[in-house]
Amino acid sequence: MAEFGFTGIAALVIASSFWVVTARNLVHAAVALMGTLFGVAGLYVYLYADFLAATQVIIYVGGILVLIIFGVMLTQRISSAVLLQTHMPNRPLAGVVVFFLFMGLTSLLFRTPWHEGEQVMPESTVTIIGTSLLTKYLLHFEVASVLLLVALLGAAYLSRREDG
Amino acid sequence: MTSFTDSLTGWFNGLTWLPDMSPAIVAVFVAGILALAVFTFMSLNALVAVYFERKVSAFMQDRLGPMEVGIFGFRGGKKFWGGIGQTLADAIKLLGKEDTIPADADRPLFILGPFILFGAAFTAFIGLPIGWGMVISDFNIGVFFITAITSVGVIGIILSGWASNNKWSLYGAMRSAAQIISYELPLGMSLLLVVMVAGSLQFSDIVQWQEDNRWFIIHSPFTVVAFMIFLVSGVAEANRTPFDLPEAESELVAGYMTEYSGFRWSLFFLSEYASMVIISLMTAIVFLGAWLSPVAGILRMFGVPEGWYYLSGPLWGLFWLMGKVAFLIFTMMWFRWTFPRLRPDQLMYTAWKVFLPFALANIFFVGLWELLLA
Amino acid sequence: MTATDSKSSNFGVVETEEMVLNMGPQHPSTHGVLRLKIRTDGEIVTHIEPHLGYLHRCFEKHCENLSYEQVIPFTDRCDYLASMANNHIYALGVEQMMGLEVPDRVEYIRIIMVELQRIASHLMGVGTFGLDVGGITPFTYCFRDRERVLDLFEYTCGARLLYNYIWIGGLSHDLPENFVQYANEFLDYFEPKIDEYNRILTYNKIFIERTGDVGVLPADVAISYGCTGPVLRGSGVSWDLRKNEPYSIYDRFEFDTVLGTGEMGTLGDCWDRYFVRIQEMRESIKIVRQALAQLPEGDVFEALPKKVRPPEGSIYFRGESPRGELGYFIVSDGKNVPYRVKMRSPAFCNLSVINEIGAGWMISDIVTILGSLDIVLGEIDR
Amino acid sequence: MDLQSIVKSVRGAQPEALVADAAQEEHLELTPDRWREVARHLIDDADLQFDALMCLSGYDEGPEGSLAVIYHLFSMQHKHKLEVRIKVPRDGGSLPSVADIWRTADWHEREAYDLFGMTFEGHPDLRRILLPDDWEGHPLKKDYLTPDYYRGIPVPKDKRGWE
Repeated sequence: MAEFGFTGIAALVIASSFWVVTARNLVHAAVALMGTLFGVAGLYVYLYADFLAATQVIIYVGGILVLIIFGVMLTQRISSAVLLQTHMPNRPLAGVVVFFLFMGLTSLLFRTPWHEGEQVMPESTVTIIGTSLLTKYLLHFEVASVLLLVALLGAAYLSRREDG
Repeated sequence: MTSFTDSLTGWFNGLTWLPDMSPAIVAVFVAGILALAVFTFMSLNALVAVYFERKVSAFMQDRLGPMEVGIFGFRGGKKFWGGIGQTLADAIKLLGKEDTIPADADRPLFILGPFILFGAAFTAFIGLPIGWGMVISDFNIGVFFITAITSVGVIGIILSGWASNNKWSLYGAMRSAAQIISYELPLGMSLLLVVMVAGSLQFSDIVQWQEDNRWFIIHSPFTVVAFMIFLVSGVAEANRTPFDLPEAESELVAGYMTEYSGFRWSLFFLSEYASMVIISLMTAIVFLGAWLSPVAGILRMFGVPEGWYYLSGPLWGLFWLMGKVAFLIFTMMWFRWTFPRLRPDQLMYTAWKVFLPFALANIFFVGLWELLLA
Repeated sequence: MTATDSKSSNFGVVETEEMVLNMGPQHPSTHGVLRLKIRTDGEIVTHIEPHLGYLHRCFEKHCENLSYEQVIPFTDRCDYLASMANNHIYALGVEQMMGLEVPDRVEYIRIIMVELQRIASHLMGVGTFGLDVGGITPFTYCFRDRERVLDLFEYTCGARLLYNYIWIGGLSHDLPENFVQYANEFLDYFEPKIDEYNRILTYNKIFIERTGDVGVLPADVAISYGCTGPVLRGSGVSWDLRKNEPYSIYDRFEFDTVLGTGEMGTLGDCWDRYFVRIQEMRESIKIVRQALAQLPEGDVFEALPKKVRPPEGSIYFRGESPRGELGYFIVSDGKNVPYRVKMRSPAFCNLSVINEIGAGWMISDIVTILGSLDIVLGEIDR
Repeated sequence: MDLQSIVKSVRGAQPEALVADAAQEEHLELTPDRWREVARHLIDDADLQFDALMCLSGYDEGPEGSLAVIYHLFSMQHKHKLEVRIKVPRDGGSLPSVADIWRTADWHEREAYDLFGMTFEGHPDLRRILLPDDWEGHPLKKDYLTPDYYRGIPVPKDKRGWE
């Protein structure tokens, strides 16, 4: 069952990311991205990182993807633009590079001695994440929140009306 | 804690007269049965809720509502249960309607849009419990899961609005995206309050906390505020009046649904009523003590011993929960037939400058409250 | 926006594309078949261009081929929500040309009918305005009460919408039995209902947010555009032809001119225009009550002329219809067919101000502003 | 203010504008070419102050006569009225627009142009308003002939139904 589901999710990720790259219409590409993001969330579930999976859905699908679609949709010139490059003089060279990269990664995959540990299902990742965010990684957490605050202020400044 | 899934799986495995099945096949069967159950629930919900809404609006507006299509005939010269078959008749009519797709529409996305919206509402029911153990899957991040999955539905709305290639639809989609993203924040913030106090994201833990202590709505002044913010943001999240800007019929014709008809349109309809139920269920579970009996709660307050608690148990629990949900749905209808609609900028103002600061302050104060009083 | 064409002074200014939007002729909130061509920048409307004529039925051309009496049913169809007022003012104009005196009873019945019509018309205006801002229930409340007015009309002349009731020199029917009693019953029933509208709509917080300060029409702009009726009075100009230029027997009644006060925002906003209509219903109730009390006996048919042939000449006669100043410019060449009839329709002038007060607001506000002008396309397109 | 004094005031400001001695008539008849100046005088003069244009009507004297535009003016301050008539030639007649002086005139001039065919010079947007843009002719002219077809649809001319 688990292998079955995993194969399905992996296939979804690969197929949808292929569609993202090859789509001629930017909105279609953005929609295909939704499949990829959902698939990645599914992969997280297989890693028992359910909290991370839900976070992936709420932030990437519910937030960032909506913003991407929103932006693409409302910019008329983008949505009608042809994205696929047809004139590609470097195609053979790129093919060679990609081939060697693929070969290297595959060999790495097979030659790595994968350590198979005991399958332990953690009780709940939420508590662990919460505790470590507020103790061990407090500084990182605060720095990230300051960064977000700056971004928020910048967005508010940009969207502000002229008359204030 | 057993869930529907566990008990169904157990039941399948207990069927000794069947040949031995691999767990994968059992899982597919179980999933199929549960999906059918959820779909039936959603359809029945829409049938009942639409009838309910029509009758409620009719009584509020000094008219009768549907009176003709009934199945119970006459009694004493008067139509008895008149109009009860109206929504069923409408549903059949909708399915028989011609399904039009505009010539200049983006076909794949036009078709995909309603399904995404419907799928999001559908998936949300996986995590919503209706009683002790009466849940398809009791996630340990249940609350977070529902919030996440309902936020996906907006993509369906945006896509169908954009793919219709109609300016009114586009406006509806634009408004909808802005609105749902904005109202998710106060919604999540007020949930966070409850999660902080209960110390868990799991629905059953939250209900357990309420049984051990008290319902969240009467827990502290801050949870009352959170309840109000949650309910109003929930109405906004479900696109109901006074926040029905994405489909504002007097301004945008029908917003993102303008070009839809027949079956696809009925998917929008199902999702709208399903999201009403999702919001009401969430509110009832999180703030109003879910399936806990109010009678038992009051008795406990006066120190009456356990043996005296009547009106509790699984079936009574279902009754209490559905009663609370029905009341909340009625409140939403009451809103709809009383209030005028807000303007987009007023909507944004309410979300960002009223609800969000209040929700944030709420979190801070409830933290203090818990530290000092608990 | 690329880096090269954005100047440093333009930093932070987001460039947007304008979009042309066709609102109507098939749109729920244009109150008929009006088409507004609006240019929008996001949700903000930058320019509104009304396109009229979808309901043009050649009223003025028809008039040149019909005798004076035959014009009356056509005036019904101009402002189909205030047919009595149209009949009344046209009939008064022709009577004045002919120098015709009508019996007192006729005058009183006419006033009763016209003021009841004003109530019905304002109910329609208030109800549909509620609909425009998204409240559906006030609409059904208004229609519930409007039905009762229409019942009275039906009882009197058999028609509910297009009456052809007020004739030149008289009426088509005398009042039926017990009409005075029924009318009084209606007024007693209706007066408290106005408070009900106020509770559900007028003082609703969302309604005030949507209409207060929106679409402000200053008094001088209103006069320059020829706005009249509740639209002009909402801007605080005390101008009511019934009061300032009394025609018929309006000088015999006690009533007040209702003015906008700027109570919920600026003087002349949508809320003021709306509230003037609400208050005018109260004034109309006052007038009908007085007229019913003073109603004299008499024969309503005695002044009906055998043939209507006004002497050569012209007249511009105006009166206060529920929508404002309704004028008829009638030219006679001594025949029984008018040489020229020009109708000065109040909604035509009121609508022409839409770009002035609507530009710069959002699409939702355009719907509100249009609703607050209370237009009837039958009268605009004629 | 009565018509006599208004005539006197206009004659004082714009002596050439008056067509005839209109004192016996109930209206003021003006020539088209001085109309804008007179209109300015009518609205600006402290004693006149005709700030409201009640009505603007096109008018046709008949197939032999000329077209006319009739303005009904009113002063909200002084509560007096004035009827101004301006005759223009039947074919290609034009007169200055007063749409910027009284904004009411904007749409009414379009309507008069639409139905009678006189043009208003200086009008910001002189298009047909009530009839379709491709309509031929100006129907309220007395010599207007109803076309047999409109966009291929026969126009019914049977009057039996209502005459």
